[in-house]
Amino acid sequence: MRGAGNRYVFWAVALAAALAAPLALTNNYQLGVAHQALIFALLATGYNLLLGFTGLVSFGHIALFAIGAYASAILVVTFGAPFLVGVGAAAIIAGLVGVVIAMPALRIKGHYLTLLTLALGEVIRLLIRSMESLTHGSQGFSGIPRPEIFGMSFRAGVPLYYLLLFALVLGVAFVWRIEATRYGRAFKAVRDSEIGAEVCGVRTDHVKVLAFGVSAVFAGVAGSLYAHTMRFISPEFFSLGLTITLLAMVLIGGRGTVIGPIVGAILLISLPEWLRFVKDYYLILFGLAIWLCAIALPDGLAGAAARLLQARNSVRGRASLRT
Amino acid sequence: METFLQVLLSGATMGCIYAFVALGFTLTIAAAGVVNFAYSEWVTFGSYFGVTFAVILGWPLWLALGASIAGCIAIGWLFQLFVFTPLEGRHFLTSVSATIGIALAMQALVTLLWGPYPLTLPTFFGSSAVQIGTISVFPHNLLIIALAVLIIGGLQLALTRTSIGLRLQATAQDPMAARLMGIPVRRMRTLAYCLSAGIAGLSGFLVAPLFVVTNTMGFGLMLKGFAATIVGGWGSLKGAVYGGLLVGLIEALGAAYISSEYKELIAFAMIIVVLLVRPRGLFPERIAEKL
Amino acid sequence: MVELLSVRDVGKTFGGLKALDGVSFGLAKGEVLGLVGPNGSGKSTMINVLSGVYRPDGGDVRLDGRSLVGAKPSAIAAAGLSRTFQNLQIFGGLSVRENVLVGRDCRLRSGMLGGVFGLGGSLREEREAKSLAADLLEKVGLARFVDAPPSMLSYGQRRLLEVARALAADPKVLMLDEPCAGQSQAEADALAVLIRALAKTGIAVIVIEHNMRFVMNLVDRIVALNFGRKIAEGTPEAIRGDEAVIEAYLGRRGHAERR
Amino acid sequence: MKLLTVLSAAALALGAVSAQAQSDITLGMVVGTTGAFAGGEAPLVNGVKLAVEDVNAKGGVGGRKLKLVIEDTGSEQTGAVNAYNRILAQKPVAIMDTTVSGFVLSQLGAIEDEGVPTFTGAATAQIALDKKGVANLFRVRTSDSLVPGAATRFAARNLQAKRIGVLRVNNEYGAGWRSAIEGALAEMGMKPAIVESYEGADRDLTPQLLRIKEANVDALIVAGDPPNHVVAVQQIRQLGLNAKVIMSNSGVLPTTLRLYQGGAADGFYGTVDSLPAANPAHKAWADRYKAAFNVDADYSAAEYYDGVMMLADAIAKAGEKPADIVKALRALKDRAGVGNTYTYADKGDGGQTVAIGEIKGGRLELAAQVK
Amino acid sequence: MLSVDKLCVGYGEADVLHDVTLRVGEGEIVAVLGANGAGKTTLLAALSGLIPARAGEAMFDGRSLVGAAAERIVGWGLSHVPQGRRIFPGLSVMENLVVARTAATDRAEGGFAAAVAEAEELFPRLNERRDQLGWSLSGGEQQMLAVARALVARPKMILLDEPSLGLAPMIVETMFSTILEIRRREKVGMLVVEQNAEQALRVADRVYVMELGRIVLEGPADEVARDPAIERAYLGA
Repeated sequence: MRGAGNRYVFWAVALAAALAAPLALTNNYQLGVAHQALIFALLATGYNLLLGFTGLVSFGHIALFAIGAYASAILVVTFGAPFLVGVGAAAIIAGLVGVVIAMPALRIKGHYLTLLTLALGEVIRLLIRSMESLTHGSQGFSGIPRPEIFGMSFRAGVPLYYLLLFALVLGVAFVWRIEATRYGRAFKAVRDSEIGAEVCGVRTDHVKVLAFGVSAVFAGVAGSLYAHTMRFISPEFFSLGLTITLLAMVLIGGRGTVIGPIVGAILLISLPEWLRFVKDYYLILFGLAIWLCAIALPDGLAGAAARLLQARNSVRGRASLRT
Repeated sequence: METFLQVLLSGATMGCIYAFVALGFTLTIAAAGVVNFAYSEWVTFGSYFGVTFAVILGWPLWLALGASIAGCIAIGWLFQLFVFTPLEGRHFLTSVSATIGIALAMQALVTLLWGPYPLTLPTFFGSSAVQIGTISVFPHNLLIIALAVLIIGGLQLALTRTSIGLRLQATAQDPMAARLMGIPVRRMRTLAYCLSAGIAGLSGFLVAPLFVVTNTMGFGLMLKGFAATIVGGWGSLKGAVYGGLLVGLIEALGAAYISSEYKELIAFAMIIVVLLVRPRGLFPERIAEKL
Repeated sequence: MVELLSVRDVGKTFGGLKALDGVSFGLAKGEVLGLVGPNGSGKSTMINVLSGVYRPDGGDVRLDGRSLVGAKPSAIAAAGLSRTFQNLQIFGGLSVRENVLVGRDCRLRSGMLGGVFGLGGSLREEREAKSLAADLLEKVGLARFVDAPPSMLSYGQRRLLEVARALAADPKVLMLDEPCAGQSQAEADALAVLIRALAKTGIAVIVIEHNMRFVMNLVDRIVALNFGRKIAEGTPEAIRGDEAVIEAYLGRRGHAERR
Repeated sequence: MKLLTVLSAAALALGAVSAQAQSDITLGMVVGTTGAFAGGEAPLVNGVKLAVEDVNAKGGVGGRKLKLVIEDTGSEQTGAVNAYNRILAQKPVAIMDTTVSGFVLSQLGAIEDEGVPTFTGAATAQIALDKKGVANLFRVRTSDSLVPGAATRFAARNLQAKRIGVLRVNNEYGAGWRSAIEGALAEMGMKPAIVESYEGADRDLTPQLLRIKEANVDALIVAGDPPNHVVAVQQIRQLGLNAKVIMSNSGVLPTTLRLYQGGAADGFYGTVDSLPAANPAHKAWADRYKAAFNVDADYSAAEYYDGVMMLADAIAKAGEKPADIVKALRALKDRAGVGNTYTYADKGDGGQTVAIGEIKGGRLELAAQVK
Repeated sequence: MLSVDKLCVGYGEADVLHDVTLRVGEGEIVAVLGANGAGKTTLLAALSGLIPARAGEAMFDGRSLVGAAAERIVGWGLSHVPQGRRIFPGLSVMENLVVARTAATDRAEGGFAAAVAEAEELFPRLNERRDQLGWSLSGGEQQMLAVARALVARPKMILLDEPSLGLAPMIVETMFSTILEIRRREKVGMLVVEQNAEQALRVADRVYVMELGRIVLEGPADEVARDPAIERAYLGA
């Protein structure tokens, strides 16, 4: 039980640090990086439900992020809907598309699933690009306002930071809760042994569709927040390169853990910024850091930390079992 | 008919290029289960090596070709030491993220080494087309197709007719049994990596005149190569070649007969259809699943 | 005998190889049945057919009169047929307790949002499931490992974990695929006691096991397979003396004596 | 989350370092020095460097020297926003911004909010810099609302083309060209004979060119990035497409002209804002540029040079307050620079000149001065 | 020729073999019997270098097998026919043999061609199937090919893991007859690991019986065959 206690302390400290962070984030540059980190942390947290919890390697997740961004932008700008309606619609539409993607994905496994989702994602992105009357096509969608809720504007950096943090906290709390329910267990059971889960009575098809759907809702919300934070979106941004970045966030942070994707997103967003002091060499260092992480920490940063803790506990545990 | 043949020729050229990339990509998968997402940068380096030797240093083209291949093999050798060997037997995603990291670093290195401006490489036969019947043929395209037939055919022969090729196949199919036959698995894998790198060097040199040499030229190629690899059947060399040709032809025919605007969409939609009909690719590996 | 589970003429072919060839047997409530045979005789295939992992080519499997042929494994588990695996299928990323709770999944009713927000009795359901899991782990002797990851367990203990997980679904029939592999004699003895106790509560048990000493001392009845066919059926004593069985295991006696 | 605080502390420390050179005026620049746009934006850096040298050689502005700080976009959208904000944190007097329209559109909020005078070479008509535009954003190039139109009129009038085709890259840039061409044709009561598109990464345009060939065009306008033009030219030659070809700006950049093999592009046209050959001042400047950087100058480098020079004048006149600089710049009318002629009096669209060049012997020569 | 002393082997935390000691002489056929999970396969894998030994010694032809790489051990004349045959599925019968060729094959009279000819004489079926791919062979044919592969390497001794596994009784009988034939012709020694006690007892000179990773019984084959302990080890009593 001590472990669980530590967990609460850890999250409380993390939340306090996040709440206090704007004190240290003194300019729009730092706030801007923090905004992106929060949005991608939310996106990666949802992606982790699919990749880390359920073990389904989808390369089409960014398309759902794009759907969220466009749905919200179109509703708010073109149809004058309030921001909250935009976010809600983004969540619902992305979630539904996620479920639709899941259908063909049920039949297909492993690397073939990876390519199938990649192709589905690209098809979605290209459809967004070709629906010019709605999405302005490849010109991109500009003039998206910053969020406004019941007359309260999140135009300035600090309030927006707290709005994004609030969304992330909600998302993390959701994942944290789901981990303790039958669905959290079923997700991981499907990942660890699909046949084992099925034979235990878990309806694995149902579980996979659910995982796709829920992670798509996260992507939709994150997409909407992205659109209203950056105020400009274009089909080119939601490309395969971003999918790979997202994947790296979850892997480097540690898939299958709650904290992993958050750490990964913050690291991948901010590390290139830290490394700017080496000027032209920063991307080389950044790339080498990713390589080193992957080779040295196959379970990601969170996985490595967990193993360290576990090794310490098991030494203690064994000692107590012996008595 | 004229249009059809012309499109077929250009589709086949692109298909051969994709087949090269898919083949190089598949070699490391087959040999050790390692997915190399830095393959795009291998090809890019192959192109830049070509420019360096042929244009900057002014070597004869064939010599520059050899040197580019050698340069890429050297890169493959370094990868073997620092990337592939630590990744053997790891989860597929681990090799994805490790090689993506290296790819990023290599891409940044290209700009530092060769500067930001696009470069180009002359072809062996100049840049004018030859008229054959009603269609015009660019000799370099014919060279690519001929080399593809030669190299892929030669590789096929080497893999099936020589004892070292058979040993390579044996290593890919069952490394444990291969060791029991006295096959040095480590060296066989290194050979596969170097072959893969050599193909990257060749592809880089061949695509440079068609592609214009830039720091980002490899990524789109690899994406298509990756698709071809899976459409063909994971880890199947034969599948990689046919997958590459298929992707190249679908793209060209789709653009010519349906719409250039929706060309990519058609190509990806076709990939989805292929996977739904054949969930394990065109040439699935015959390995029984055991419970 | 009132048959709880009835297997009739079940056949299964893999690429021309007849893994099962018209096998029939029945099972009554509270009965312990041993399924034996040399390697490759079709025992595991039979369990895979019964649990819905493989679809039989022919024949019928009925539980309480209801046919299970063509049903998904999850539906079969919900119908009351649970199993363990020869090659363990433990969920390595879940704790020992959570592994057992996954076995309970087909009996849980709460939905995703209900679970997340603790609505509609989902908290009570979860609490009850947890206490059931604790009881089962106590029963198989893994109580002190509830919160541990399965990697802390020995191979033999992991087999027990699979037994607990299978029991969590309240099965009518429990199928154990080589439950003794990797276990010490003491552990095997404890397992035998547990299986007998389960049978007393009315659960029917099918045991596949190579450890013949274990099987002979445990079961009420044995079905022996060889090359996918049933070659003998009867009490342990009868099987031990059965020529066909001895031949299947040791080859023909006559040859050995000849030398 | 702790990480975030550490990060911000680190960033803070970095910010402090840049504060040391108190006496210099910081001029910011946001371009891609890595990634896909590094090649296209390298000349801008050269142009700005040359300008900063020139200003400082004359003793700087009001006795203080200009110090150039460059931030990399990484050729990515979020990178561009971060780079712009990074520069802002270093309190620049003005910012020379990227030419990538999508990036500028993403920065627009920060540009407007902070009010720092910002020059951009992003030509897209989408960044509305007409009368209502963003007060402190100044375009140093000729807008894409003008250039494609000029190319179209050149095709229709000078080249007497009746059937005009369009081959454009399928992105924001190509889309802008397409609609501008269609607009210009409509003014003349015409319609494009055919519009074909391709992906930026495509290296085989055979299907598109065959369709264009079948459409029997007299002139073809091609819009895309340098590699796209090189591929298009090569394949137009190979397929024997007999049409006059007018390329968008990047097709006739000096760094692109080097890539056409064996005079393949001779006889092709391209749009530029200005040509050294047609303007003695530009010519003299281009020679200096070539001496300094060992590469031929392109007009956008000259325009970024002009931007810095106009800025220096404005500071000298009005002081260093952003609002005052903006006001001073807004007073400019028909100011002749080396790369363009600028009027910011009632709009942010400064550049107005468009020229059409023809490639002869691998070099660009003036075919028509449009304005 | 092969002498194993107090060999201990394990995976991860579990020890599988405890103090295993055995000898195989030149040209001798020795069987190791035992039920599933007794550790027989692990023993062979340790001898051929696939898994490292934790303690003890194993000498073959004057060289220590402990710590030697599997791919080198073959060259010393010790071939391992693994459990489940491990035929290369994508190679033809002939190609499977080509891959098994070693320096010893070439040193022997007639080289590779003679080695293949001899193997095909023992297993005429392989000659008929020469160009057929590995995965398409029946279980019996695969077993023949696995043994033929070992023979092509011109070994001094063969480690044979469960040659009867999953084969029909008739084929098993032929297989074991061939084993005797191989010894007669090539004078190679063999260490045979088997579940099928009867067949193994028929061909073996000496027998070791393993239970739970230890040798519990050893002796000449006819003595062990009469020992009631053997039946107990299989059927439980």
